[in-house]
Amino acid sequence: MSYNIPTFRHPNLPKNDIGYTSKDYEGAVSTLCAGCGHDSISAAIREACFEMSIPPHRVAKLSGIGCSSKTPTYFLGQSHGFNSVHGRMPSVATGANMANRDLIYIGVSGDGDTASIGMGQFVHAVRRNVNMVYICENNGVYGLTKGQDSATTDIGSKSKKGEPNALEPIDLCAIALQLGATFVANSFSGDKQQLVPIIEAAIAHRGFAFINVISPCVTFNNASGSTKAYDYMREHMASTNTVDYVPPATEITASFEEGTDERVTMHDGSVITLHKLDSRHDIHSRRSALTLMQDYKAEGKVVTGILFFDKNSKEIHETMNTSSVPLKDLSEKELCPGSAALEKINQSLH
Amino acid sequence: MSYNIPTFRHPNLPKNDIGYTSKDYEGAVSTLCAGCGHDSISAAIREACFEMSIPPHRVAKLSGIGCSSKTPTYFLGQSHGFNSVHGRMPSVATGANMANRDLIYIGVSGDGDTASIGMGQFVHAVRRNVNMVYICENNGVYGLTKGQDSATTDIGSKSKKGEPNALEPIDLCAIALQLGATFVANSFSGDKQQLVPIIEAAIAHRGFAFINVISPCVTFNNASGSTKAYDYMREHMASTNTVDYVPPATEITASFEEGTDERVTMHDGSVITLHKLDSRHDIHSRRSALTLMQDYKAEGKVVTGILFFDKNSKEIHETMNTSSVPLKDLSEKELCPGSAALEKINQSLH
Amino acid sequence: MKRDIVVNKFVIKFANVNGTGSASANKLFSRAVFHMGVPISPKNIFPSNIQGLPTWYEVRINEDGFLGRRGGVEIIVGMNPQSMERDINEVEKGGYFIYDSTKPLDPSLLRDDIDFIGIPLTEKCREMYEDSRQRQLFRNVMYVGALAALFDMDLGGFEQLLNEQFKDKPRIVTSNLQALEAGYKMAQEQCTCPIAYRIERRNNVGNKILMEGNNACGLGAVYGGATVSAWYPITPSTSVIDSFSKFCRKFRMDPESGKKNYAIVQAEDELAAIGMVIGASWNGARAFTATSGPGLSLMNEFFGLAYFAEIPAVLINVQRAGPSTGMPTRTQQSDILAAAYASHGDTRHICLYPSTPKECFTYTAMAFDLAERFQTPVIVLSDLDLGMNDNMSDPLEWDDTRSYDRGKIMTKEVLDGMDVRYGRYLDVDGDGIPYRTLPGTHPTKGAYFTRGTSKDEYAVYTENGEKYIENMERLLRKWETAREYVPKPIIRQTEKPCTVGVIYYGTSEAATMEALHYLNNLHGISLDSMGVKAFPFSKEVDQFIENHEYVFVVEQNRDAQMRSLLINEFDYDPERLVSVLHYDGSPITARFIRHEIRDWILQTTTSPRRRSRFY
Amino acid sequence: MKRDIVVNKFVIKFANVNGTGSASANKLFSRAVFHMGVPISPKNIFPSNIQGLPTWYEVRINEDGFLGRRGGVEIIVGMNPQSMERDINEVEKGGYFIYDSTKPLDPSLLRDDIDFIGIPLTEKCREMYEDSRQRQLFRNVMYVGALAALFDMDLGGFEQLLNEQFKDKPRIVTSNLQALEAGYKMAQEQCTCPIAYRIERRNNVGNKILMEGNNACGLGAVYGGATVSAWYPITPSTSVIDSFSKFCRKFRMDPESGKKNYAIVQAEDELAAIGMVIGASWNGARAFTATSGPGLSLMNEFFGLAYFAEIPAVLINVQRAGPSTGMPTRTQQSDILAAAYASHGDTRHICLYPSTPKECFTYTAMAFDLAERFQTPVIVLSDLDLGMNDNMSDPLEWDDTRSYDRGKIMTKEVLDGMDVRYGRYLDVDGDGIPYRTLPGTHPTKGAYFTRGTSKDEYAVYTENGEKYIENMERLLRKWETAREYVPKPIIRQTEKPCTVGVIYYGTSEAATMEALHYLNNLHGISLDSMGVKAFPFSKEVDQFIENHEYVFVVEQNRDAQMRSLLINEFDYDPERLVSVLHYDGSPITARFIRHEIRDWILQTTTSPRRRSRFY
Ligand SMILES: Cc1ncc(C[n+]2csc(CCOP(=O)(O)OP(=O)(O)O)c2C)c(N)n1
Ligand SMILES: Cc1ncc(C[n+]2csc(CCOP(=O)(O)OP(=O)(O)O)c2C)c(N)n1
Ligand code: SF4
Ligand code: SF4
Ligand SMILES: [Mg+2]
Ligand SMILES: [Mg+2]
Repeated sequence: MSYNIPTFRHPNLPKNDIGYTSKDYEGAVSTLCAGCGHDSISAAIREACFEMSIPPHRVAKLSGIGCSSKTPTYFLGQSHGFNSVHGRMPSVATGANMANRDLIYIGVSGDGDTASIGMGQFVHAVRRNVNMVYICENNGVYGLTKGQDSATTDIGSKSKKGEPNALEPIDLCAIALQLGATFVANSFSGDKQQLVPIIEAAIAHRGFAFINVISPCVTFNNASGSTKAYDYMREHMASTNTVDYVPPATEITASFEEGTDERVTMHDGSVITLHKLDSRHDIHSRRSALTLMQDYKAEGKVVTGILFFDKNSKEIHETMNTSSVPLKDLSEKELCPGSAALEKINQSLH
Repeated sequence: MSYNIPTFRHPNLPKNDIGYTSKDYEGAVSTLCAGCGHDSISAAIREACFEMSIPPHRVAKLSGIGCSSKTPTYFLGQSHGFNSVHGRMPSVATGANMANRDLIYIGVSGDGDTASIGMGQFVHAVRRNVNMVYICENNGVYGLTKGQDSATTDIGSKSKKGEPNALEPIDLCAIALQLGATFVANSFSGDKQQLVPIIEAAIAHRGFAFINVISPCVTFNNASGSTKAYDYMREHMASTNTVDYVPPATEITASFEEGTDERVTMHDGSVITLHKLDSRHDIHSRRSALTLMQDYKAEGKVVTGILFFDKNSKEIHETMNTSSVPLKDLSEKELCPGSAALEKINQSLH
Repeated sequence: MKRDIVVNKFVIKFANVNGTGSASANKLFSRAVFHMGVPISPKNIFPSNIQGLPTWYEVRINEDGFLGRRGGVEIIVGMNPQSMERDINEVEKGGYFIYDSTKPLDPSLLRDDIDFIGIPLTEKCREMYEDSRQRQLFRNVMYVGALAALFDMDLGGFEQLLNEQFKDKPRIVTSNLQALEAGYKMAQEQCTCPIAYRIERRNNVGNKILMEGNNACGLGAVYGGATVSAWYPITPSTSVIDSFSKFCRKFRMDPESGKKNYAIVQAEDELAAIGMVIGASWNGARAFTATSGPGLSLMNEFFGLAYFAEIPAVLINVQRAGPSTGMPTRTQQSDILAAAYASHGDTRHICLYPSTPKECFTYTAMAFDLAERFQTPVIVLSDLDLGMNDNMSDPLEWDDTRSYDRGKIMTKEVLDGMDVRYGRYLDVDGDGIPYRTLPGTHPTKGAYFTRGTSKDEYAVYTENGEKYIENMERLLRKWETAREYVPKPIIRQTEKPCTVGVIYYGTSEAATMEALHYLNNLHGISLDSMGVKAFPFSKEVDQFIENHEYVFVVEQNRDAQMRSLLINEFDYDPERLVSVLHYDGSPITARFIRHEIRDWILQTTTSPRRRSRFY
Repeated sequence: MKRDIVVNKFVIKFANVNGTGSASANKLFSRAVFHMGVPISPKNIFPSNIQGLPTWYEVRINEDGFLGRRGGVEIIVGMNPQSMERDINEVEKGGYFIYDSTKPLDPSLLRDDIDFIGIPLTEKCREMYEDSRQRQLFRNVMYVGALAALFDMDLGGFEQLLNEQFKDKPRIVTSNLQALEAGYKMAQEQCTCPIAYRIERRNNVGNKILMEGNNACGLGAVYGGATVSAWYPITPSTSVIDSFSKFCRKFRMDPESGKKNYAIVQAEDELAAIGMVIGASWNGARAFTATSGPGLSLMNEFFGLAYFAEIPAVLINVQRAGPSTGMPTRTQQSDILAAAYASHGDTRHICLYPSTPKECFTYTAMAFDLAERFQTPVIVLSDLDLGMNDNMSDPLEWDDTRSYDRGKIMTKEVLDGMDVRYGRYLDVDGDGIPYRTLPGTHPTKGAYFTRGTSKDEYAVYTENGEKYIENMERLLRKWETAREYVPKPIIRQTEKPCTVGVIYYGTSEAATMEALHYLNNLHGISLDSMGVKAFPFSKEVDQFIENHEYVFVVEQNRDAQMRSLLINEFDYDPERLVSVLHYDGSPITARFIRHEIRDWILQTTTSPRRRSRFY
C-alpha cells in the first residue's frame, strides 16, 4: 500500500525517511495543566513515531477516561483515535487489533484507568499478548476527578489532600511480568532520552509491550510528600539500562561496548542497542527482572529502563492462526458460503 | 455473646469443645456430579470448622456463580450464605466484613469466577487485606457452562472438548503474592490431610487468606491430557510443608523436630506447626515463596502447602481504624448527631 | 378403559435424570416421528445443573402443524423416581404412564383414570450389558424401542436415522439397534400393542427443517459476514458461539494458507466482550457477541457509548427467566425494555424479534447490515425456547444476488476527491446518518477522534448546548430513518373487517396462531393479528393499532414490557392495549392464550383500562 | 444610554479561566449579596478539565425570591480573552460588560446597545504584587471590589465574611481586603458609580441557608445512620462522599477510643462499590454509594440482584448530561428510566427526586428507612445543578423524637420464641414484605441462603413455575405497599378550579414555580401544579392527573422519561400528558417553561396527542 505525502509542507523542517516533518505528528493543542507529565509523554510519542518514519494514519490511538486518556488528542492528528470508556480500553484495543492486524496500536491509560477499574481487562490483554503498545501514564492519583489516591499510590505517600496513603500499591510492571508480559519497561516522563527509544522498541516489539511511565500530576500530586513527584523521581530514579533504537536498514552508529552492551534485532529488522548500567540484570529473564525490581525497591530506588523482553514472543494472531489479510479486508465472496451450501445444510436438517 | 447448643443432638457422635457434632456442620445434599473435587473441599471446610469448634452461625459463607460457587449450600447449614453474582463475591464479602468485623468470612469461588470476570475484584480484595478466607476451587475449566477453558488452564492442557489450550495460564498464588497477600496456600482437593489444617490456619489468620485448591472437574476436565485431572495431580503434586493446627489453649501433642519444623502462634492463640519438607523455603519470605514456585514449575511440579504468610498482617479494619464494635451494632444514639447539631450547621450556612 | 384412537395428535413427555444420556435417545424418538412426515415440537425442560437432577423432554406431535406448546400431556415416560409422583399426577385423564417395572410401582401413586404400562427395562439391561454406564445408556434407547411398538411405528425409520447419525461408526449403530429391538420386543410381548395413541406416516412436514434457533443464529453470523466474535459463556446463549465456530471451521478456513478467516475471542467477561465487538466494528470488521440477561446488564455502559459515538455492534441476546440469575434454564421475554433503552441518558437501540430458526438466521445476518447502515448497536432478542430447542421451520434462504450493506463508509478514493472538510457527524443526506471513515484509510484525510463525550459535526469535543442538541436531534432523525429499514410486521386479517387485534412477537407466535385458530373454530371469535418483528416500530405497526378498537398484546414477562414500548413510541391510549402475560418460565401455551382472550371478550363489562391492570 | 434604575433584580455572569482561583472571589461576591438579605442563585458553568479552559459563574439576584434560572444576562464580568466575543454578545440590550482595560478592547467587538466598563486590573496588580500567582489571584478579588462600588454596596459586609471564612488567618483577611479596596477605589475614580443596577439591603432571605445539594446528601447519610460507604469518584457525585467523610470526621469519631464509627471504602469501580453496599446491607449495616450515569449503568446487574434477593441498598445518583460520558460537567434529568427499571428481567426500583438541599438531606436520610423497610434498592436522583451549586433552601430539619425504621428484622429473642418454620420470603403480613434475619443472630434458627436465582418462601432454590410466579407477584404487592410510604407530591391548586395542570420534579421546581407566577400575572393563565417526589407514584399523583383534562410534564431530558414512567404506571392516555423538554445541559429556565406553555395554550389547534410528539 502506498501513501501519498501530506499536501501541506514545511520546507525548512527536517524530514524523516517517508518525507514527513515533526509537524505531521502533532495533534490538537493540549488542554492539560501547564507542567503535567502527560504532555511530555505525548511529545515522546510524537518523536518516536517521527524517528521511526511511521505514517500517522497507520497508527490507531486508544484510551480510556482520565487526563492521561485525553492525551491521544494531542499527538498524531492524522491518526484515528478512540477515547472509549473508563478502564475498558484494553478490550476495545483487542477488538480493533482482531479486525486489522496491520495497524500499529498505541493505547494510553492512567493508573486509575488501569490499576483500578481497568485491572481485569489489563490482566487479560497482557495474557493474550495483544500486539500493541500499552502506556500507563502513572501519576499515583486520579487527576481528572481532582486528586483521590489511586491503587498505585505508595504507602505513606501524600497527595495535595495531605492524607498519607494506607494501602499497598499495585506494581503494574511486576504484575505484568508475573502474567507473562513479553515486553515490560518502566520510565519517567521527565527523562525523554530514555523514554523515546523505549517507546520505539515497544512499537517494534511484536506482542503486548507495556510501559509504565511515572508522570507527575503537578496540580494534585507533586507535593513534597509524594513518591510520584518530580523531585522524588529525580532523586530516586535509577536506570538499569539506556536504549538506542535504529530503524530497519539503517547503518548502526551507536557505540557498542562488549560485555555491558547488547544488540537485539527486532522482528521488523530494527535494531536495539542496550547499554546495561546494571550488570546483575539479564533483560531476557523474567525472573531476573522480578529480582532486580525487588532489589531496587529494597534500596528505596525506582528502577527504570527496559526490564524484560521476550524475543520469541507470539502475538495473539499467531497464536490464533488468523488470516494474514486483515479480517476487515476480506471480501463478501470469501466470507459468505452462499445459497448452494445453505441448501445442503437444509437437507441435513430435514 | 453466648450460644445455646442446638436442640437436635446425636448422642453417639463425638462432640467438639462447644458441644457440637460433625452433623451440626453439614449443609444441604450436594447436587454436584459424583466425584467432583468441589465436594471434597466442602467436606474439608466442615471438618476444619468442627475441629476449630466454630459456632456455625458465626460464619458467613459467600460465593459468586459456578459449580464451585454453589457449594456453600453444602456445608454449614446453620450459617447465613450469599450466592451473589458472577465474579463479584470479593466486593460483597468486603462490604459484609465492613459491616461486622466479628464474623468469620469464608468466600468460595471458581477459576472462572476469580481469574476471568472476577480478576479485578480479586486483586483489590487482596490489596485491602480483607479479613476473610478466599478459596478458589480451581478446576481449570468452566464447569457450570459445560467445559470452556478458563484463564487458569495450562498451555497445552486438554479438556473433554479435546482442543489444547493456547494461552498463558494465570497463576493465582503468584499474583496474590505479588500483590502483597498476607496468607497464600496451594492445595489439592484430593489431599484432605493437607487441606484441612491449611483451612484451619487460614481461618486463624488475621487478614486475607488465599487458598488455591486444584479441584478436578470429573465431567469436563479430568481427561488424560488435562493438568487439572486427578491423575495428573497425584503424579505432579509436591508439598513444601505439612501443617498441624492446634486450637487456642489446647495442649500441643504434635511432634516437633528442630530445624525442619516451625511453630507459629496465630493472633487468636492457636498454634500452627509446620513440618517443612523443603528446607530451601522460608514461609515468611514473599520472595522465597515466589522463587520456590518458579523452581518447582521449572521441574514440572505443582507445589502445595502454605507458601507464605505474614505474622504481622494488618487487616483492613486495623488499617482503617474502625470501631471495635461492629458497625452494624452501633445504636442510633451513637450514629445520629441530632437536631441541636443540625441547628449549628444551619447557622453556619446562613 | 374405553378410548378413541388418537393418531398423530398428542403430547408425550419423558421424565429423566440429567447426565444419564437420555437426551440423545429422546431426540432419536422425536426425529423418527418427524421423518414419518408428522410435525413435532420438542421442548427440553432441564435444570441449571450438570448431573443428577430431574429433567424433562416434552414432545408435541401434531399433524395439523400446530407447533406452539399446547398445554397438558397424554403420555409420560417416567424414568425418574425423584419426580415420579408429580409426573404421574401430570398425565391427563385417559392418558398413559409408562415406567420401568423392574421395581414395582408404589401402589399409593396409582390412578384409575389413566393406564400404567410397566416394562422391566433395568432388568433387561442387566442381562444384556456388563458395564453400568452401558446399562444406563441403553435403558433409554430401549424405552424408545418400546414406544415404537406401543405407537405402532416400524423400526426402519430409526435404523435409517442411526445410520445417518453414526455414518462411520457401524458398531454404535448395531448396539443401538439391539437395544431398540429389545425394547420393541418387550413391549410387544408384555403389553397390548398398539395403544390408543398412534403415529402414522404422513406428508405434512414438506421441506421444513428441524433446527435450534442458536444454531441458526451462529450460521446467520457466518452468512452475514461476521469475522470477529467476542463472547463470554452463559446459558442459554453459549451454543450461538458453538454454532458460529462450528460453521467457521467448515466455511472459513483459508484453503491455501490453512489460516482462519475469522477470530473468536473468549473474553474475560461481558464488558470485555462488547468492548471487543465495538473496537472491531469501529475498525471495519463485522463483529458480534452473544449473551443473556446478566450479560446484557453488564454491557449497559458500552451500549451508551456505541449509541452516542455511533459505532456498529451486534448482540444476540438469548433471553432466560430473570430478574438477576433468575431461572437460567427457563425461558422468558423479559429483556425487552432493558434492551430497547440500555444505558443511562437518552438512548434507544434497534431490536429484532425472531420467532423461528429461519428468522434467527435471516435477522442475525441482517443485523450486520442494519448495524453498519445506522452505525449503532443492533440487538437480536431470541430466547431459550427458540434458541435451545429443535424448532420446525421453513428452510433457510439466501439470495446470492444481494450483497452486504456496509452503510456510509468513505473510501480512500472518495476522500481523495473531496474538497470540503470531512465531518464525521455531518448530516449530509438529511437522513440523520453521517459518513464514517475507517482507521488506516487515508494519510491526510478523514481521520477523526471517536469519543463518548459530546462533540460537534467535525467530531471536535464541545460543551456547547446548541451543538449538543443538534447532535441529539440528528440521532432522532436517524431513528426515524431506521423505522423504514427494519423488518415489517406480519399482519393477518380475517375475511370480514374486525375491530379487535392480537399483537405477539418472538416465541409467542406459534401458540398465538393456534389460539386464534381455535378461538375462531370453537368460540366463533375471529381476530386480526400482527407479529411485531422489530424496534423501532414501522408505520404498519402504528396503522394496525390505529385500525383496531383495542388489541391484545401477548408476552412472556410480568410487566407487559412490549406494551409499554408500543405506548411510549406511539402515544396510544393504554386502554386499547390489553395484556396477555405468561411468565412462569415455561413456553407460553395456546390454551392459555385462548382462555385469556376468550374470557376477556365474553365478559368485557368493566372498562379495558381498569381491567388491563390485572393482565 | 438612558436607563431605569434596577434594584436587586438582575443576572450577573463572571467569565473566567478555570484553575485561576476565580471561584472563591466570585463566591465571595454572591455570599455578600446573600448576607445583605437579598436572595441569590449562583450557577457554576465549568468545563470537564482542570486548568486553562473557559468557566463561568452566573448569579441571579432576585429580591422576590425566584431562584430558578431566569434566562438572559444583564451584566458580564469578562476576564477571559478566549470567550470575550461570545460573552459580549450574550449581554442583554441595555446591559453592561465589565472588563480588564489593561489591554484595550478589540474595537470590532464593541456594541452600542450596551455599556462597556474598563478597569485596568492587571496593571494595578502588577504594581501591587510581585509574584505572578498573587497577581492572578488578587485580580479576581479586585473586580469584586469594583463591583461593590458599581452596585453601591458597602465593603463592610465583605470584611465580615472574610473574617468568618479565615478566622485564624488574619494576614489572608488583610491582603484580601487590600485588593477589595483597591478595586473599589479604581471603580469609584474611573467610572460613574453607582450604575443603573444596584444592590440594596433587604430582609428577604429569612432563615434560609445556602448549601450545595451534595453537601446536604452527605449530611443526610450521617443523620440517616449510614456506617458503610463504598464509592468510586465521578463528577458530579464525588462531593457527596467528600461531605459524608467531612461530617463523619466531625460526628463519628468515638470520643474514648478515637476510632471511627464509620467506614468509607474507595472501591476499584462502581460494580465493586454497589457490591460492597449490598454486602454491608445484607449484613445489617446501613450502607450507601454515590455515582452518576456511567456508574449507574455499571451497577445494573447488582441492582437486579438486590431487587430479586431483596437486599437494602441506597444510591445517590447525581445526574449529568448523557448519553455515555456525555457532558460530565453539565446538568440533566436523563437517568429517570435507567434508574426506575435498572437491570434485565422484570424489575423496578424506588426512586426519590429532591428539588432542594433540604430535600437532599431529608430524602437521603429517609432512603435508608425505605431501603430497610422494603428490603430493596432506593435511588436518590439528584443532578449536577442541585448537587454542585449553592442553592438557597429552607433550613435543614431533624425530629429527635423519630427513630430509624429498620424494617422487618428478626432478633434472637423473636427467633427463640418462634415455633413455626422461619421463611425468609414468606408474606406473613400480606403486605408483600417478608422478614429477614441478619448473619450471626441465632445459633440454630433463621439462617438462610441468599441468592439471585429463584427460590421458594423458605429461600430454597426452585425452578418450579408456580413458586416463581408467587414470588414475583409478592414483589408487586410489596411495590403497592411502598406507594403509601414514599413522600407525597406537592400539589398547588389555583383559587378557581382549573382543568390544566403542570407536573415537574427535581431541579425543574423553582423555574416552574416562577413560570406559573408569570403565566398568571402576564398572560392571565393560571394552572395547578404538582411536584412529583417519588417513584412508585402515590395515589395523589394518580388523582392529580385524573382531575385534569391535560397536564404539562416539565423535564430536563430529550425523551420525556418521566412522562413515560407516569403513563406506564397509570395507563393514562398519553394525549393528556404534554411534554416541556429542556436538555441542552444548562439548568432549565423560567422563560423557557413560560413560553412553551403559553404558546401551547394560546394555539392548541391540533390535538395534544400529535403535537406532544414535538415536545
Ligand atoms: C465508569 C466511570 N466511573 C468514573 C468516572 C470518572 N473518572 C473520570 S477519569 C477518572 C480517573 C482518572 O484517573 P487516572 O486514570 O489515573 O487518570 P489521570 O487523570 O490521573 O491521568 C475517573 C474516576 C468515569 N468517567 N467513568
Ligand atoms: C454475568 C454472568 N456471566 C456469565 C454467567 C454464566 N456462568 C455461570 S458459572 C460460569 C463460570 C463458572 O466457572 P468457574 O467459576 O470456574 O466455576 P466451576 O463451575 O468451574 O466450578 C459462567 C460463565 C453468569 N452466571 N453471569
Ligand atoms: S490534573 Fe494532574 S494529571 Fe490532570 S492535567 Fe492537571 S496535572 Fe495533569
Ligand atoms: S461439572 Fe465439573 S465442576 Fe461442575 S459439578 Fe460436575 S464435576 Fe463438578
Ligand atoms: Mg492518574
Ligand atoms: Mg472452574
